[in-house]
Amino acid sequence: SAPGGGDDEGGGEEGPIKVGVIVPTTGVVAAAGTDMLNGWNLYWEINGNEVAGRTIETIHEDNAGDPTTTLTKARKLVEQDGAAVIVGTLLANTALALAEYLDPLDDVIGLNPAGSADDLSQRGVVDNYVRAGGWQSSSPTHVAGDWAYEQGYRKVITLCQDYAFGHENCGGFTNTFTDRGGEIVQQLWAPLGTPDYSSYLSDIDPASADAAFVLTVGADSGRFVKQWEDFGLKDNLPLIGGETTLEQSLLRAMGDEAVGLQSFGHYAEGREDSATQEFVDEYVDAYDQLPSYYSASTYTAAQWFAETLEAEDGDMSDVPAFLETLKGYQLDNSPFGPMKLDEHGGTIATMYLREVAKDEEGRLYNQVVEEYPEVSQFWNYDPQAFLEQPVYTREYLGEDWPESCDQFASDCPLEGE
Amino acid sequence: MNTLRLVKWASLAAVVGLTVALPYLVSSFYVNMATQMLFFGLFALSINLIAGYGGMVTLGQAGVLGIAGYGLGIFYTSYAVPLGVSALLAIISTILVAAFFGLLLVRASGVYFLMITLAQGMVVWGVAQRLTTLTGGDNGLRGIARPPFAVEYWSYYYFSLAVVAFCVFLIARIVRSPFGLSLKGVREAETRMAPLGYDVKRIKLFAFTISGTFAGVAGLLLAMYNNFFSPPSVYVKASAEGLLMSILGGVGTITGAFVGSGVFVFVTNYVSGYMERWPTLLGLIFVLTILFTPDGVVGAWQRLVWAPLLRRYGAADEAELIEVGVGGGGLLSDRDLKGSKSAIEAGSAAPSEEPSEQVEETRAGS
Amino acid sequence: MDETPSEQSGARPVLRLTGVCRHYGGLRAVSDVSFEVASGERRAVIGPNGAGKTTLFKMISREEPTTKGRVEFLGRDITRMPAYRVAKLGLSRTYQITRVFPALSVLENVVLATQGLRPGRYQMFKAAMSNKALVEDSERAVEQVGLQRVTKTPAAELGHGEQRQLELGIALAQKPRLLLLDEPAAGLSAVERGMMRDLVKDLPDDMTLLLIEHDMELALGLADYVTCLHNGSQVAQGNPEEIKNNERVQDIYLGRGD
Amino acid sequence: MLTVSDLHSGYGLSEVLNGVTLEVPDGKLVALLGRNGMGKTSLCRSIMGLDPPAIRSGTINYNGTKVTNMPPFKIARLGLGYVPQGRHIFGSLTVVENLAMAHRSPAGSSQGEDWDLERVWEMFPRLAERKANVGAQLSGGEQQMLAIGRALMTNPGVLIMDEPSEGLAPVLVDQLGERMQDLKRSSLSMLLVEQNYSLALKLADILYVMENGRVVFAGSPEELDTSEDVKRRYLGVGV
Amino acid sequence: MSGRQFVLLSLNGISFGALLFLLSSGFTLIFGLMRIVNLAHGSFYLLGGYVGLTLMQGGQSFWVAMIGGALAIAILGFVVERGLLLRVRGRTMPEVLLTVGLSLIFADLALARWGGDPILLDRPSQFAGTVELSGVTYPEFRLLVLGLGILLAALMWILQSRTRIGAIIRAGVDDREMVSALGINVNAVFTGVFVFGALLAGMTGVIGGVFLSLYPGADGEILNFALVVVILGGLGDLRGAIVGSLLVGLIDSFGRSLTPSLSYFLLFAPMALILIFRPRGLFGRATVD
Ligand SMILES: Nc1ncnc2c1ncn2[C@@H]1O[C@H](COP(=O)(O)OP(=O)(O)OP(=O)(O)O)[C@@H](O)[C@H]1O
Ligand SMILES: Nc1ncnc2c1ncn2[C@@H]1O[C@H](COP(=O)(O)OP(=O)(O)OP(=O)(O)O)[C@@H](O)[C@H]1O
Ligand SMILES: [Mg+2]
Ligand SMILES: [Mg+2]
Repeated sequence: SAPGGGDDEGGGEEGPIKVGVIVPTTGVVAAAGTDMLNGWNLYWEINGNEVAGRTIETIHEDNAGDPTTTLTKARKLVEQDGAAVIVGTLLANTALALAEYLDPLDDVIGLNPAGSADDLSQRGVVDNYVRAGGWQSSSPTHVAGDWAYEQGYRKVITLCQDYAFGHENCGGFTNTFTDRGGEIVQQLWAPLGTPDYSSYLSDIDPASADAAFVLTVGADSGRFVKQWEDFGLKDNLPLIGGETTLEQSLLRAMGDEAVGLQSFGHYAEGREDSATQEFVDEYVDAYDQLPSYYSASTYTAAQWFAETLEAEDGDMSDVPAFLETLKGYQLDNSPFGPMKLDEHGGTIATMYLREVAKDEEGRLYNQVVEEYPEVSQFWNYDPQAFLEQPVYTREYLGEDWPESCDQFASDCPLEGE
Repeated sequence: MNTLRLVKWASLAAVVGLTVALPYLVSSFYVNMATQMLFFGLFALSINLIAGYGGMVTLGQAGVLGIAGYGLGIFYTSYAVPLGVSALLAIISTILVAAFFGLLLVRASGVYFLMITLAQGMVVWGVAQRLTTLTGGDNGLRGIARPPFAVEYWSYYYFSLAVVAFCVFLIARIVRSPFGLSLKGVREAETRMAPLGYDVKRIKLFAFTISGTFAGVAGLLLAMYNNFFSPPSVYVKASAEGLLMSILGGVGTITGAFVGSGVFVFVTNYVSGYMERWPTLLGLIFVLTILFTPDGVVGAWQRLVWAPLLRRYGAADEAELIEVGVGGGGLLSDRDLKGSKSAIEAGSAAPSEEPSEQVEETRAGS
Repeated sequence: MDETPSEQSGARPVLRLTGVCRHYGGLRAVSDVSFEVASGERRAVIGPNGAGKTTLFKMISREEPTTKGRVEFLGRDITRMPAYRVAKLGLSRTYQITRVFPALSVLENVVLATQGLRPGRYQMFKAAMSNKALVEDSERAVEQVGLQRVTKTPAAELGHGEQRQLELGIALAQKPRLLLLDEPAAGLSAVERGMMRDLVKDLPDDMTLLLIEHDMELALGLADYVTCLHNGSQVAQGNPEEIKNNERVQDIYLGRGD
Repeated sequence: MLTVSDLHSGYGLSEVLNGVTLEVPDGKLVALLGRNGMGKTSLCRSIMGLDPPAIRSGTINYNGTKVTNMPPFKIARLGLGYVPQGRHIFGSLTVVENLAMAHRSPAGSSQGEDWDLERVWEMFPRLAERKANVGAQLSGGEQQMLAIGRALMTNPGVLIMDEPSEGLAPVLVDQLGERMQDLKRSSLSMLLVEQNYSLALKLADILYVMENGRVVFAGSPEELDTSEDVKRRYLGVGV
Repeated sequence: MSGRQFVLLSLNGISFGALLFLLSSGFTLIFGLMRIVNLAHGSFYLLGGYVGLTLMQGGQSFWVAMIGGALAIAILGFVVERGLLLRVRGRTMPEVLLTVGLSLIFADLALARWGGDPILLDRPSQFAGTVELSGVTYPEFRLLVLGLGILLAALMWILQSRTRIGAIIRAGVDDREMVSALGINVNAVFTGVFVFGALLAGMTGVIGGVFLSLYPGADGEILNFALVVVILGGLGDLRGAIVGSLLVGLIDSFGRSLTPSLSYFLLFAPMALILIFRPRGLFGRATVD
């Protein structure tokens, strides 16, 4: 007989619901992880932690940004604390590790607010790990590629961070931009933690291209943006940023060098809609800084979960049913704007063209220049055809794909050429 | 004296009993912690083997562990080789890579050894990050299975226990063997060994390869435990943590490695849930160990608890052996890595004849 | 007078040096030394400080490369052989500056020496100390140098004189064909010196001995034949009497005092 | 004047000096004899404040200052020079650096002239030839010369020498003896540990013999040379 | 490669090298002379930068911040040396491992105090602009770093050749006990060197905060560079630190540009090669260790 002690059940029909939140609050990505934790807590502070008669008990665990630790912590939350819901995590690799753990469990629900790895809603869907307030890396950049062509850019240089997230971002941009007939004239890859971008920047000749698409993350972003100005490129070459190059948690540390730069993302703290602004105001009140998309993501995940639970009358005992409701839920007023999932579990949401501006208090923020509502993770490709392609990697950026118009669901740009 | 023996055997029996019965006593969470303690302990022990016994401190052992972890993942998930065969191939790859690394290390010692191993670890990490098609890059490799008979947490615990126990048995024999003694000889006076008939390079190569093999076994267990393997597991930090574990418990002892891994697993798995500043705690434990019990938890136990007991019950000889620290390795004890402190006491400028020879040899060799 | 005993007897020499040189940059530490040592011979190498005696030993034991010339041991050219293989042919040495294994016990020190020449030295699965023959041989060597009272003491805790004895024990445990002793009596008191002399005297007849020693009473008392080095070159050789009376040797080495 | 009274020191649990009392009067050369392992080096180290051995009880005085349990560098600055057994020269420093780093101007108004490189070269011409070599490359005897030269460079008031003749060629031992006579004339006090009985007898004003951590004989050279019993029992000379 | 690009890459390599020199000169002092592999040197750098940040947030100028960062870390270095390292002095491995433990603690405490956001410090206003150098736009601040590097090299050169300190420290590594028996307070000398190295690290932290930004993990990244510099150049050798820094700076700069896909190995492959063929680095001397 199988040995073992008992779990105490944290889901079910009644009693408190235990929710484990795994985000990094130590280690290299601690800042963004803290934003996530804050966002999550903020929701419950505002709305109270009782939903449909059930108390939500949050247990936070730190994974230090490490995949193996993520597994350890997930085990602890589920097996030791009896968590019925796991929320997290931040980095794509930790999210993938978590997905691996959750996959065989049939009584635990995972909410994925930030792990943006494309495949989590494409080729490697894990049923009980649901994007809630989350996104796909390539969704904003699909828009960006298309937009760049619209702007009249024909030759673009890409500079992306050399790891999966960077590959997916660059892939999204490259795929749609080249579909329209644009040409990537130079591809640069910078490893995570590049101390000095000057080598890459000195490789860029402003005369050879119409614009540059850049995706950096974390501390690299600050260095990049500074040096972009230092080496005289800011005024000579239009920059198309990816979401994380100019997102709020990094803007806090940037100066005038960032003002006026444009980027694409699924979140803009400057969005004027009341849902966003209320969230921003509350957040500023509570934490004295503008919220980043990390904060918004867990806030939204909380909202998503709470509203589903409400709809289910607080009953979580039938996990498949609960999951169905969860996935079918539509948020009309999240800080991101309207948000819902497609049949694969991919987020359908508004993408923004954003521009960094300075508010009266001297804080930098992203204001909205342009909105692209209801962007699917498949852009306007045919989902089936899209899924037959491999995920974007350094080797496959979708440059030569698709070849024909039957691989589009709508608006085939190939016809125009 | 007899009562003491009895106590010793009784406590040993109790430990063995507890170890075997564990899954029937505590919940899966603790059993999983014990499983981690087992393979991290094996990893620490593999470092102990070269650092504690051989005096060659490595900061790249996680890289070697990673060869096995990635090997298993690649063969099993990308090439669909059966699990057992994949594991075997992974271990063979580890042995080959460890031997290759060892070849680059045979002429180095001390700080230089540390540096080269550090570089080797970084190269493995770089490859893991960069060769995305093979290793999955930053995302790592998913879908690594456990053996079909050890899928459950408890059966995997027993599986790990069996594997680790077997490895410990081997290591215990190795350190007492003639080879083990030669290894200590290299630690104590490397240049004295060749004139006694030992091929020092061979000893170092063997030691590094053997230790790498055990690290590889730990790597397999780690990969199967998590069903997953990714670059952080091979990063320098992981190597440093392994070193930390072996020191925490006591360098040059076998139990020490497991005590060390136990403390480590406890802090990272359990304490970290209750204490936000747990990395500080880990660092503090580490610093305090080095300052106050240089021979680790096990050493301190022996000195502070066991030896007085022995003395009290009339086994003064044995007590003195412990107090004096015979054979206790002593990487961290009063002696320096190269034994220069003792050389001072012994009234000898022992190392002073060496360097010119080494330089000469290097020139002749290159 | 230039003929060494082995040349006289015509037997195959245990050790033959032909034009051996060792240069450090401009310094000729050893230059053009040639001699033969016959089996069972006890030869002293003397000379002022820095004459090149220790360097010569290092070349014979292959711890130091030979700049020029040829070293033959038991009829084999060992000029380029690695040190550990030379050791296995039957060559052991002691060091002027003590080099023992500090953290290991006296017995372990000697066991390390004993097992170094046996085939099982890299063997991994039997306990080293459970090999009866090996341990007994080692214990005998420990007794031979008078350290039986401290077999379990770590070498680091021995006094200077005891360490010198251990140094010798390590070499003797290997039962070498050729034993190189580099100032074995340095730092020994008169009593221990006497013991050392007796010990060396009692070494088996077929063990060939090369000895560096500044204690002339001891060196000349033990040796059959003496080679004197100065600034790296051989300046004199002969039997002890001849050397004692050699003016050059008196001049550069012995001094007029005694 | 250096005085040691009722000194007990030991390593770990064992005691190796069991109440040593000894005196080095100004300008005298005191020789300390004894078989191996009797505690001579331990005594020197205790005087220099080097640990181990740890001093358990007793006092050491130099010119009226109690130096027991002072850190070694302070003791040395008071004017105690030390030639350790086993040379302990600095292997990675050149001969010149070894000497230069040790140089210190004499403590207080000193006797004799200041020691400098020239004087050391004069004393050991062989060292002058090896000036630029690092210590590790020297021969055993050369290292010994360097150790002596280095101690002299500190311009000590009392020089403690632990078997300085070890490894020196006979001719050099003679010369060293002569130099020590010179030093004595310049009124430097010396504590000389020796295995070379005749050298000690020739140089010393006062002799001590140690056995198992105790002084078993103290007296003049004549007294020692005539005490056959002491010589035989504790030194093994003349057997 | 165009001429413009070549000039840029060279300038970048050299100025980055200068920054590395500022850091590794202290590291090589501690590592090379005292044989302490101070793996907390990166933490000193990062903490120095953070102290500078706090000062600058308090309205102080860059220069005050730089001096403040340097002094704060000097004090920290003093505490670490006297309080901790002194207890394990002369035992190579405990020394190394102690600094590993400290780096864990420092990193975590820095995170607790300064948070995890990457922060780029402001440049000193006097050097905030750019200059035109043979047709290339180049930030003045980088040239300032280059100047500081040269200044420090000169200073250390004088220090090393005009004083006995260098010899005393090397002697202390060979045989510490003997040095003290010669009347030299070896502990004080060692503490002095350690504190000086820490001071340089703290100062470089503030400069690096402008150059590279401060964030959790910066300690480890910069330490890797310093390690490579010192190993390439040879332990404890000033020339080694200079040449090593320049070499690493240039390899990094040109390497990233020419063979971006190898950038993970850029640092470590040459280091491994050098160690295999010249185990003591380019300028490493045959020392006793
Ligand atoms: N590695 C080296 N580099 C330069 N010179 C060296 C080296 N090794 C030895 N020497 C020099 O070579 C000479 C011979 O040294 P060796 O040790 O052979 O002398 P020795 O005859 O044994 O003297 P001693 O009786 O003092 O031990 C010495 O002058 C020594 O300084
Ligand atoms: N570091 C140590 N730890 C423990 N015991 C020691 C240590 N050093 C010396 N001893 C012991 O102390 C005793 C005295 O040693 P010491 O070196 O003082 O003798 P010595 O008279 O100088 O002998 P020698 O003539 O051989 O130099 C010896 O029995 C020795 O075993
Ligand atoms: Mg010699
Ligand atoms: Mg002595």
